[in-house]
Amino acid sequence: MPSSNSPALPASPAAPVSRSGSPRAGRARRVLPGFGLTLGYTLFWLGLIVLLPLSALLLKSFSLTWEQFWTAVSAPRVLASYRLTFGASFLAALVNLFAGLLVAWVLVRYEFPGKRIVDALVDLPFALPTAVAGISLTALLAGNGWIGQYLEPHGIKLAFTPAGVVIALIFIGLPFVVRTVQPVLEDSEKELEEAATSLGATRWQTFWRVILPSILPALITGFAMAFARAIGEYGSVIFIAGNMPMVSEITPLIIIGKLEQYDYAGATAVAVVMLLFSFVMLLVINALQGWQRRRAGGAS
Amino acid sequence: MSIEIRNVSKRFGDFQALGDVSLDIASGELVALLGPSGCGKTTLLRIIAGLEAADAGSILFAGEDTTDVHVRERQVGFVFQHYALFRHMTVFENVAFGLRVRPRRTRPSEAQIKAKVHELLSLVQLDWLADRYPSQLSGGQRQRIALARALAVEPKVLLLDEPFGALDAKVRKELRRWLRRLHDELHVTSIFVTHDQEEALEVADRVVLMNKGRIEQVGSPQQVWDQPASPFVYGFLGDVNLFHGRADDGAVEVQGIRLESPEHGNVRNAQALAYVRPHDLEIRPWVAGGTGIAATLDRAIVVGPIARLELEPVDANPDNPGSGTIIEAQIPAQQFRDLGLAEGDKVLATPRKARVFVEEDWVSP
Amino acid sequence: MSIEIRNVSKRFGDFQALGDVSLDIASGELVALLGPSGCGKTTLLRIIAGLEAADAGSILFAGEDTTDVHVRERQVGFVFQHYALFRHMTVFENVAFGLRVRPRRTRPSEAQIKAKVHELLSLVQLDWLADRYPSQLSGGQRQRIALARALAVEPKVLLLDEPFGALDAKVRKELRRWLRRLHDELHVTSIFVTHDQEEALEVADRVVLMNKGRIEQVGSPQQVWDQPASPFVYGFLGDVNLFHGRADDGAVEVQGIRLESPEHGNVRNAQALAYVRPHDLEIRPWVAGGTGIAATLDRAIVVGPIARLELEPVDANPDNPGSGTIIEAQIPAQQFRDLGLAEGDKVLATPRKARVFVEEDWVSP
Amino acid sequence: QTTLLNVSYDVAREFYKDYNSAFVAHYKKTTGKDVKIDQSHAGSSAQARAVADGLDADVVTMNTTTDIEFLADKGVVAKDWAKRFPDNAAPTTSTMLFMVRKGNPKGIKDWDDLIKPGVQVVVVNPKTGGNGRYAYLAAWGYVKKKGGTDAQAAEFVGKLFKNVPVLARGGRDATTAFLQRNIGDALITFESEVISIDREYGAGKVDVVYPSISVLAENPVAVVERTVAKKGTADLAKAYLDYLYSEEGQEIAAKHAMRPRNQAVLKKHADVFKPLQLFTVQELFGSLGEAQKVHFNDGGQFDKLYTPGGK
Amino acid sequence: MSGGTTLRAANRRAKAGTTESPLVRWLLIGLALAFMTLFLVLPLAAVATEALRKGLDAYIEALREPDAWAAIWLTLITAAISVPLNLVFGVAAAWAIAKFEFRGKAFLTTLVDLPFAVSPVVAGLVYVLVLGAQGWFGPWLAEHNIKIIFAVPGIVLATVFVTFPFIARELIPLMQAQGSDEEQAAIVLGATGWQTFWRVTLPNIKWGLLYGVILCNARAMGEFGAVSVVSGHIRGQTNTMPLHVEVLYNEYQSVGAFAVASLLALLALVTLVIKTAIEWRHEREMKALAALPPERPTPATPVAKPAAQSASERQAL
Ligand SMILES: Nc1ncnc2c1ncn2[C@@H]1O[C@H](COP(=O)(O)OP(=O)(O)OP(=O)(O)O)[C@@H](O)[C@H]1O
Ligand SMILES: Nc1ncnc2c1ncn2[C@@H]1O[C@H](COP(=O)(O)OP(=O)(O)OP(=O)(O)O)[C@@H](O)[C@H]1O
Ligand SMILES: [Mg+2]
Ligand SMILES: [Mg+2]
Ligand SMILES: O=S(=O)([O-])[O-]
Repeated sequence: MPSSNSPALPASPAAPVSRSGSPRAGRARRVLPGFGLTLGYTLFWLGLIVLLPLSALLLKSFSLTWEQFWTAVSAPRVLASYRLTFGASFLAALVNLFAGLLVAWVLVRYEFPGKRIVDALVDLPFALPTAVAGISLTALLAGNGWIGQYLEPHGIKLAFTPAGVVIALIFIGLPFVVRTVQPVLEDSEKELEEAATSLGATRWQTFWRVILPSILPALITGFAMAFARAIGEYGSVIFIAGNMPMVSEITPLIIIGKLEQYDYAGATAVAVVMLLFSFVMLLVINALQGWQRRRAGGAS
Repeated sequence: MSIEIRNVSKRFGDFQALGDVSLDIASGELVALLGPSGCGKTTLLRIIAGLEAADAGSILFAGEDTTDVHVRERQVGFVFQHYALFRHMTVFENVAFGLRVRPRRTRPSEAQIKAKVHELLSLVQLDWLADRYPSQLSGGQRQRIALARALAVEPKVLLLDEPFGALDAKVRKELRRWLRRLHDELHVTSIFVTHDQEEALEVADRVVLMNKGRIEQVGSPQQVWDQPASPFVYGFLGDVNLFHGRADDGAVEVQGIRLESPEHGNVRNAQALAYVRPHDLEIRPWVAGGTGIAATLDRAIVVGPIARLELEPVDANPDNPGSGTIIEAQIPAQQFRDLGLAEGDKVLATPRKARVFVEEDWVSP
Repeated sequence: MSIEIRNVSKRFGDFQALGDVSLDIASGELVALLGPSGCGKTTLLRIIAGLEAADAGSILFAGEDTTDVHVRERQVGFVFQHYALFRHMTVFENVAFGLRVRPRRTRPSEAQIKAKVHELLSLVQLDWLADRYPSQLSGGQRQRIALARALAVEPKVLLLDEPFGALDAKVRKELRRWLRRLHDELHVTSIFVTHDQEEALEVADRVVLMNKGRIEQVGSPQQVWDQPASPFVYGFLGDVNLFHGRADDGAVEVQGIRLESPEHGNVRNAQALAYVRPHDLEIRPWVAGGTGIAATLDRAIVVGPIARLELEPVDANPDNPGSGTIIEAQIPAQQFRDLGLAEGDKVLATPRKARVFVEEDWVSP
Repeated sequence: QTTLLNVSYDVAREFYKDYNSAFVAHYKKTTGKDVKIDQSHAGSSAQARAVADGLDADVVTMNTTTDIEFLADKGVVAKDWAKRFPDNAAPTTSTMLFMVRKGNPKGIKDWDDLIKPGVQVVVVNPKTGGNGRYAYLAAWGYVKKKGGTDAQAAEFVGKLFKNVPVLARGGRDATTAFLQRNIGDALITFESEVISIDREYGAGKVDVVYPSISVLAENPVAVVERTVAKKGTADLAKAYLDYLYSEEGQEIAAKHAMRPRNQAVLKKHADVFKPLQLFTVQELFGSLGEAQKVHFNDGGQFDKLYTPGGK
Repeated sequence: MSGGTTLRAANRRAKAGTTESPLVRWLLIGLALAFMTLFLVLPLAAVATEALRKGLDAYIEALREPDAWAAIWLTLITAAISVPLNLVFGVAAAWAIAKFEFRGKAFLTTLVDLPFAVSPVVAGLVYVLVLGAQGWFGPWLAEHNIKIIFAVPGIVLATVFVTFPFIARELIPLMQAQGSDEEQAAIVLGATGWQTFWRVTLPNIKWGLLYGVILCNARAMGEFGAVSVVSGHIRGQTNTMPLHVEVLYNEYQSVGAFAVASLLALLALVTLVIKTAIEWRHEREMKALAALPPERPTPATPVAKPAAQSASERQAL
């Protein structure tokens, strides 16, 4: 009665095609069209706009000997600038992590007057020219500025200190965190929170143990984006930084400084270090997320 | 713990989701809330749990008003329709959650938690899955983990919202039996929501039939099956054939067939609806002039002990709006074979028993 | 149009989703693919449609190899499990889609499209919903629109992936009958996937039972029910009790009861599994020394014409692994009442009929 | 109609706006030809880099000679560009002055006052702006001119920069910090910025202090041979730059607070261009390029001010 | 009925189940608003004050300068070219990444993100390195008299680079979440690839797409660093608005600078308002859909006349 269990030889000469693992091998084809076209175009455009120019950067820095390269990227001032740039970027991204979560939370969960305006304002840092942002922030925070005048008497100096750098970077990075967390928070299942509550969890426990883990990937992404963007930021920072070597000089300023002395290779060398760092970080974050998605993934 | 639901109402905007619902549930009972989609089952369950607030009315646990008791402190176990398992926690962590979030004073030690969780996992027969993540489980397994998690806090009341809704027919059948058994073991007062009448009838001690935000009937499975309080209940509890007729003097005439209906003894010449369950139809080969509804055998499904027949009334009468649609009948497979009927044959169907509702009955609910 | 499936295999990575599947489907047939979750039903259906490519083997439509025919040109109607209706189009636009995307040469005029769509919407009895969006429809309505959309292109083959999977028990029952009726009207070769045996048995002309990427049995509903080819089929098609025993000389001994099993006439003293359907168990009140399996009546569910009984074998025999678990029996409700049994009473259960598989049978699948 | 692109430094936009219209009229009168002048303004060395990288400038008019040296190295302008026009090919000059708060509360008179403890000085970052480089060199030169050694100069400059709270990116930023943000007691900047500052913040908001000694900062110009060869605008370019030396050109420059080379014009504006002792870069540092290498390049004298252990 | 007091109490109670107490709620809102005010509103206000420092007349005068107009025009042109370019790329990349499985996908996604992490100054510089007179293709381009760097194409390129990931980033998660069921359905129904894209995919992603476009546009108009390097700063020709702001600022014309900056902020706000309006409409649409009864209306078929208690009464369908 079983119709297909016969050990007869297969009618078509087929089988070993996909033994190698890839189910796409051989005659298999994709149902949705345009894979070749879109992937091809993506790679082409990516290569043209991003990879080709960036490889020029790499090659330019290779015009240095290894020793020159090392000197260029590890001079004490450059090292100090890394510390400031990465440190301030990290701090700013960290602040954005909390502030962004707070803003996203408030925007998603609560109703209050002016909510839409606040929502719209979140994207402002994307739109305002960075230099303008830098000038305005400096104007606000300087000793005689709207905010600075109240802080200065208490010995709190923000403008022209590393703290100013952090503030400018917070401004730049905020939308990244808010805009990645917001949709995830919107999608998060109310039932999970209800389940936690009915199991006796307090609101804080629910947030900490249930909500936070579920938005963690988005938070990390937002953090990474804000961080990556902050590392490269120049326009808004230099106005507020004070730019004191070893203290408040950011790495992009080092690059500009090298360019001012027509040291293209040295400038690209430092740029390459920054780029590599950012790239590795993005890669790690993406991999981390992929892993998280696979683990927690699937329909629940 | 007993539960009393007193005159609970709930609106969502303009929509009356629950209208003055009252219900008593005895300690240790297993009650099914049964009704069509959107009738307010989930809403009622959530109000009992404290996840939603009633607009009016109150919920009493063991005689005490719970209005001011936070969900957290109500000690209800709630099992959500889509499980709502914590995705980023292992099965073990999921079940342990309710214990871990206790205030330090009352929190069991790690060893106790471990023992308790494993005990619960054994109870739901999934001890070997402790280290998996929810995404690595099948639907039925997830369901049982959700239950174990709810039980971990030793709830006084267990509330289950369509616990088997998202499962395969086969798994669903297994789990419902398993739930019954579990309840018999633990005897915790339980309410479960379903829209599957078979499930409700099979599992529950009592069935609460809801429709449009109101309770239509409350009773044991047998009671609601045998004495449905309204046409809605009759129709909802199983397949049914509907015949239009006239009630007069304790009997109803449907297509020339007289059915006794003593409870309508004082009704005179009123429109009536006669509900006949498929297995209450008697089927005989057609004979000219025989009593019964003449029909053609459209399709016969004979697998297992029961033959399900679909009959098409021969002489669809335009004055009788009930006619013209298919009549369904169920007879023992053996009997069907004995009758020697083939598809296309003409038969006579006679209701053996009917539940009759006259005009005034329809108005009530 | 007839369909031939020839030695189709499919792997996903290391996982063999389909292993050398062959199947012939006659023109105009309605075939059900039945099997547990993950057995490869969807995969097979998608390969037939051309949505997935087989690793080996071929699909023939009306005798012609379709390997090089693009999905677009196969003229299959595919109804997706979750409908996959176009969210941003009205019901009308959804159904008209297949006509509108035709090349200008063969595209019908607007008037023709309109007429055709309305004809189809009438066919699925949802003409009045033409202007709604899918999100405004109930599950059952969506399902029927998905079907109308698939039918609009006048497919030669209709493929339905768990068409009723996501629906309420009640709606599902309505729709399956309706599908059968529709098929009888249109007579387009149809394959539908399900994991609900009741659905498969009720609707299909033939049932294909799949397990772990292979076909276990093909036959009419009655055939597969009455002569299951393997323990898997037996178990999958309905509730079943399993008894362990010894087969010898054309008979099997199970707990002291001798069951005839002529097909195993040449088997000598082999381990055997006896499958007994609940309605094939005879139940009598317990008498000392009576033949039959002594058991306690654990629970009786008596709603409707059938009484479902759960029995616990009294003398669970550790040497007999089949014992110790619950035995399920179904007897007519009338008979149950006549027996006057109450829960807790002791009874004797005797298999009236059994399907026996001896050791060697188990190995094959 | 011929167009000519003048690639210039940041704060010269207003000056060249006026000069261009004068030149266009002059050119029309003398040759009868219409000409259109395009201007490009940004940081001086950024502009030089742009020209080297292909910006089609016909002429470059910078505020630091190193920028044109760089172009000469790249072969974009003639190697002997400095000889092609009078006065080292710098038709105008400027020098470094101090600006102090109104009434000069800290009593700042000369360089020595800037290194006193408690005095804060706003300077442009020599790494990123010519303004800052000249300020640095002026201070260094002040010590040398007074007979000091290099070591003494280094110490002096070190002290000066210890008093610097903010290294501005460019002249404008320094001014903003000093005037708008109220930072520091003195600002070292180009004489040519004074007039812009008066215009933006109103005259008399700050006092100008002329130190005893300062540096002569040349504003060199050159024809970009690469472009003019291609465009055939060599004559026009030369005419354009020549006209800078004309009386009219010098007059316009003076109006924009750039010191004219023409002594007559300079005298005429003696109230603006107070005479003070000026030294040239060549005199003390060889050339600006040399100074750049020794002082400002990575690891140079300036870096040592800020790196621990460096001196 | 148990009356008003229990009712209010009950409301309070149950709400507390899945939200915070009003105190915490308002505290959080207050914190968020304070943060937003400090970091976003005040800078915006500072821009406005600076722009109007010398009165409205000076403000208007500053905007009437021909250079300002040229800058505005160039900015709009740049955005008008670079946004569509990134639109096409974003859609293509999202299609490939979201609808198909292939090896190296995570890596590709990272590469798409990369421009976020490149310092804008470096972004400009790399184009100079490739296309500048001393770069790889510089001599060839000069020979053929093709101007890219220090001309509008260069500005567009730099802008494209800087805004590269915006649209793709917006679309990829959206399209991943939507899956490809509808596309498969369209193909089975005989639609070609293009038809599937235009009629099925595009309408489904249009909101996300629009949002991406708006963000991309905002950033394209506001970009300073990268454009600065490749622009050449030719007055009236290659100065975009942000560059013009810089020039004016350095010229000690802060009113002019902030006037143009305020215009940029205004442009940004306008796009944000458009975005908000669009979102609001979308939301309303969604709400309208959700508000409709999910199940069939009661008079489904005119079978059972007065007895229409429930659908189930209609005798076996
Ligand atoms: N938060 C809400 N806002 C508005 N209406 C709601 C809300 N919750 C439920 N409703 C409405 O109240 C009615 C009852 O909903 P409820 O979820 O209790 O139904 P149900 O009986 O559980 O149905 P189902 O079987 O479909 O789950 C529905 O019509 C639903 O649309
Ligand atoms: N694209 C895929 N990649 C990897 N594995 C797959 C893929 N599609 C299906 N499978 C696997 O192939 C097996 C058969 O899948 P299929 O969807 O055909 O099952 P099914 O019989 O339709 O099950 P269900 O009833 O759950 O829908 C499953 O184990 C599934 O995990
Ligand atoms: Mg519900
Ligand atoms: Mg499937
Ligand atoms: O893409 S939508 O879900 O907004 O249609």
